Amino acid sequence: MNDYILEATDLVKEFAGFCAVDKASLSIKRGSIHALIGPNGAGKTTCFSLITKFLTPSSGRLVFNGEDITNAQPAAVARMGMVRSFQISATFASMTLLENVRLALMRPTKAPYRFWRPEASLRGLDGRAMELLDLVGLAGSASMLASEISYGRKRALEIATTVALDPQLLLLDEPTSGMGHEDIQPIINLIRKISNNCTVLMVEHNLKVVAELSDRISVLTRGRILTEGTYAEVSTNPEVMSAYLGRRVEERAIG
Amino acid sequence: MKLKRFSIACGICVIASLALFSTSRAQEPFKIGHLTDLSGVNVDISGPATTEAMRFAVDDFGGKVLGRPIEIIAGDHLNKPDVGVGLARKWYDGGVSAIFDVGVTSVALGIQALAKDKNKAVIYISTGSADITGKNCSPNGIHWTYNSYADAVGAVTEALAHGGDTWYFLTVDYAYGDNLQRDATKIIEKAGGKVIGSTRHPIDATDFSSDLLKAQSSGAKVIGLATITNIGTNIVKQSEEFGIRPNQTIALMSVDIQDIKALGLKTAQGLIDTSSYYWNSSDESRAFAERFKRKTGKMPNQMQASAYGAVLHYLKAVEAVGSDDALKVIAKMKDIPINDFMTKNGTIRPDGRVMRDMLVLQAKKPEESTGDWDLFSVLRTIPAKDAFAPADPSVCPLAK
Amino acid sequence: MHIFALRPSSLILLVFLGAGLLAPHYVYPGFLMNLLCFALFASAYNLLVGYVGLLAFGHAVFFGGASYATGYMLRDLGLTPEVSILIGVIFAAALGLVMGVTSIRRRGIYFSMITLALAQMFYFLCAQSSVTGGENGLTAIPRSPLFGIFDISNELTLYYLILAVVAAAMFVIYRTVHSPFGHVLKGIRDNENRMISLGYDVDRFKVIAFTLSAALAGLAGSLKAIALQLVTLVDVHWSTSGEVILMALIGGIGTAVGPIIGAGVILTLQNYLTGFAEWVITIQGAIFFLTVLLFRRGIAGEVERLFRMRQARSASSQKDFTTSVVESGRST
Amino acid sequence: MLNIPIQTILGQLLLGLINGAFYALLSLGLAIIFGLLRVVNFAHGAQFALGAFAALILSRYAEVPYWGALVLAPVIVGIFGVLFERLFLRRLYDTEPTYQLLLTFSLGLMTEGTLRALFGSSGVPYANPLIGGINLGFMFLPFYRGWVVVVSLAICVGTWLVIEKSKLGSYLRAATERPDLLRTFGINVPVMVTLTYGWGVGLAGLAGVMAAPIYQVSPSMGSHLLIVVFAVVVIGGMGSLGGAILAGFALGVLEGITKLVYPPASSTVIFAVMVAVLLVKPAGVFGREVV
Repeated sequence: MNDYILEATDLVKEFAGFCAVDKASLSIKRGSIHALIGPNGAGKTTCFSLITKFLTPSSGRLVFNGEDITNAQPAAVARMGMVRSFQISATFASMTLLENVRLALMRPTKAPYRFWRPEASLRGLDGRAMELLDLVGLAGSASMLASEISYGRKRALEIATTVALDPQLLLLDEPTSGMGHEDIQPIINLIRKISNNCTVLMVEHNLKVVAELSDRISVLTRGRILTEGTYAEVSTNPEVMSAYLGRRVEERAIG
Repeated sequence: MKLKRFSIACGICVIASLALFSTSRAQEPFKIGHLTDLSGVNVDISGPATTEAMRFAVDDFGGKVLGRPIEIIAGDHLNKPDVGVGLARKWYDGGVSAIFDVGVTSVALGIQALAKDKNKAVIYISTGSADITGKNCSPNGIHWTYNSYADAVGAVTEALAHGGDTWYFLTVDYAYGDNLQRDATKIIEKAGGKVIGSTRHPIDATDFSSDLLKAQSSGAKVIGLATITNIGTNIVKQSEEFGIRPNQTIALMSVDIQDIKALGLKTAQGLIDTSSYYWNSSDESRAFAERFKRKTGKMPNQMQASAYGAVLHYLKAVEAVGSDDALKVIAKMKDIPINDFMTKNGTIRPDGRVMRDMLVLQAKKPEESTGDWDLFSVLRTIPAKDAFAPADPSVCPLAK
Repeated sequence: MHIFALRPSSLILLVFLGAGLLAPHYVYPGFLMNLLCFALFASAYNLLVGYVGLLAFGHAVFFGGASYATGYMLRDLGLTPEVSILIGVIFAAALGLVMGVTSIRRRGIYFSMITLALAQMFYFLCAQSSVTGGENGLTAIPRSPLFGIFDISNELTLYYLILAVVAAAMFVIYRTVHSPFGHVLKGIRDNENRMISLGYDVDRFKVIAFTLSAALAGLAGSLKAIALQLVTLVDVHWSTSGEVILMALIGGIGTAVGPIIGAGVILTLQNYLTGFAEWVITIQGAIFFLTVLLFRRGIAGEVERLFRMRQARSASSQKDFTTSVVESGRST
Repeated sequence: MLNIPIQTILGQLLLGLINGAFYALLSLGLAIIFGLLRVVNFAHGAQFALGAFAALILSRYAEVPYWGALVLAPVIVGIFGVLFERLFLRRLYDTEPTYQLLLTFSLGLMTEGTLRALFGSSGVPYANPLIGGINLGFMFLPFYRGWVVVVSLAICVGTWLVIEKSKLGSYLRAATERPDLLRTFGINVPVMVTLTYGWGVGLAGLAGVMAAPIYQVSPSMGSHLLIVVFAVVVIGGMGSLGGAILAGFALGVLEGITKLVYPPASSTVIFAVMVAVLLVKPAGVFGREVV
């Protein structure tokens, strides 16, 4: 097994003649925090969906932990240890926070198919679930419904649910999108905390978050990987400046 | 624990509402039921107007039998067998002695079995299937007004009489259509005619141009419509467009005065209807029709008119027997002749078939019609023995 | 478990059971048997639409299919009721498995339409087949002795038998909803993609739920064949599929007792609106219309919401009801 | 049975095309409503019957001839639709599609029930305005049926052009996808949505008027057609107007062919096709899959 947990080679995705991702290649080093950035419409989310198998690439190859997963099902990849989060917070609204986390915890067990057993049979998982909720600072609200908590706390809940699966590779889709300033720092701390045990690949808009967290950064524009490197390397690359930062400045000037 | 209180309140509500439905038993009236389609696609064939005709009979009988006041309960089976049979079961269990009318065959067959089970009486008026007195016959059931065979006889014989010796059938893809075509074929072949082809259509079809085209190109002299009434009238209407008549004759086997009215005389002219009743056929039938029209605003068809006689005959038999025991009452009904404003010396066969003469009616030309309801001229009368197929002991053990 | 430790919803179910035991003294048993069968049918359907979020439009296939199978076994093959019911349920489950596997990959309206289409094809087969008796249906289905010995021809005996079977089936549904499996289903309903990303094979769970729902709908149909002694094409017609949707809706989709109430309302309308003759259909339509506009959560759903609101006001710190079965409304 | 003369085949194909004209018109209305509003309009069958009854009432009480009814009846039905949308349907736009479906379903039930209570169930005749026909050699084509195809084609193509190719149409499509954006351009989105529903319903009314002289005008004339037309829309691809039109005509022809080979299956064949299509092309033949 090599140093890279995930290797994507020449990924292409076409939608009815429009090329959203064009020969993108990406290698994620084991144990790192890797960020994928790029201006709006660069194909970040498509790229992300290709890696997590929610979309099938038109061509190209994906290898996870030495195994070819180019044509695998999304649920199967998840079971192999690659778990994603969603841009819009993905919680189970009608369940309590505890049940949310428990749903992830029980997946590797035999419980999911047992329709004749009572709910109480899941009590054994409650301890671990509380630990995870505690990790993200939600232990006090364990019996609230997921629909009743604030947006920032939903993101935290989502991370707790994801971590519950003990992933090897954690994929975060814009973990701080739509958040107020006061919520961002706790999430940064949280991501750093969990990255001790797994590799992280994140798509992120907020450059402050990227700068603070990531070991390596890939820049995507118009469906292609423009460059890759540390924050210092990338942020001084003139091409990135014009393609990405330049545009942000323009946007800011207009806005 | 608010929710617990809620659940207890819930329970109390349930029990209280159950109590509301409970029947209080005061003085027992003599109950008969009118079960039919009161709101759906067949409402014009019988419907609430039939209940009125039944009321006339009860009034004319004096409102009482066996010293008890007679009560008519009306119910809607929505053309659904589970609703119909469920309601019938409830009525029988609740003391209803006889159910009249019914309609739709699937409901009727369910009630036929039920009535036998409960030893109650059932008298079919708007039901057409001849199976009621055939393989599904029962000592508890009487088929009062007409059946699919009688319905077809007039149209078939009339067409044969006018030289229509080659036939093409448009048949509904159901047992009913099969039976109708089979019965008609027997009559045709007996008269030396020939059936040269047929095509089947699903019951939910709406366009028949394709079938009509096939019938047209077959060159048959008569196109027989062995199908349900609604489809039949639709086919007649569509045949206009393709100029089928007068080159070919159309024999619509199942039709009623309402359908002729619905088609309009311009389209319907010349069609043959076999019916046990036409309002304008005698003084007595006119008198009944006037009375009926005053109450309901329309002229009675054969179902509505004959319901009167059915109730009257049943009540006479109950009075004569002195109880409502179904087997005895029905045996009595079979004993005494039927006589009312439309049926003269009718009899009931052992298999439950009422034998009465039928009228062959022909739809008038628009210019011959003098009023809204002046739709038919009476061509002739078919004697009872020719109007119905002979009883068949091999399918119905009651028949002798 | 101490009785006062029961969930409110299970308490309500117990109350219903009590009412069921007393009911035949007040209401005609034949009506009640029909009601029980449709209550089970609607509850089985609710398992799918309320807890998995699948709006199937062909459940009459399982209800009617099992009815035909049971009726045929009893009448034409002379088997005993319990064997006939078992065969009916297995038949419905098999049909459910086939329909589930075929349709489950499609989502939203496409799922509904493919189930409708398959149901129409099944209807066609039933109309054509000689086994079903065509448009005449299967009539005079005998109430043969249960296990060959117990007489069930008496209405009251049969009623209590059906009550027992339906109560057991309701318990199965209740247990399923509250089992680990039920949690997975609710997870799929709340957020299907998230469940996939957690590694669940959602299609497989949906097929199992579909088959289970079909089997239970089949059980309802089998019981109805014995209670009414009659099976006809109406039982497999799409209007019956539509009716069960209305029952679940009026009572409250995703609530435990809603389908029972819904079945009660619709059957009562059918039985007691007769006085309005020609206007029955219009009145029915108007009632549904108002329900959708004003009481979208259905009767049980609205009542539950009221209580939940009061509860939230009076005991904001007390959160021990949040796991209540009775979900208020469906999240999107 | 399979040695069918070529004339018969041609005749059946032409008849299929004529029936297809009705399917196309009805499914176009349904597809417009679904495509632009995402509402599954279960009242469509009843609105079709309402169109026929509007024509009937107009001729009976106001002596408006067929040609007048052809314009007036769809407008009347459309106005009913507009009122329904404004007063009721609108309240449900932010709920699940199921509720919109159920609301339109109950509207259909009420409409059909009321028509039946007022006019009875057997149906009422409506005079054919174009009597006669021409002999095409392989079949006799009634003038009226030819007229149906011409009108249907004209309306279908016209509507398709307006919605798919014109500026108004692009507003409409945009309105339903990004109402917020359009509002900033000063376009009144709710009015456009209402008019779209009215137009779709009006098409059902038009089909009803055109059907009146061929079929009996009866309250249940639309309920048989309803699920068939649904199937047409699904096969064509929900929301694809061109797909609905083509699938409508194609289904008519397919039914025609089935009537030659095995007539009893002619009303079921569409569902077999629908299952097959959905299994192979999940979004229908011309549909774009929207997740």
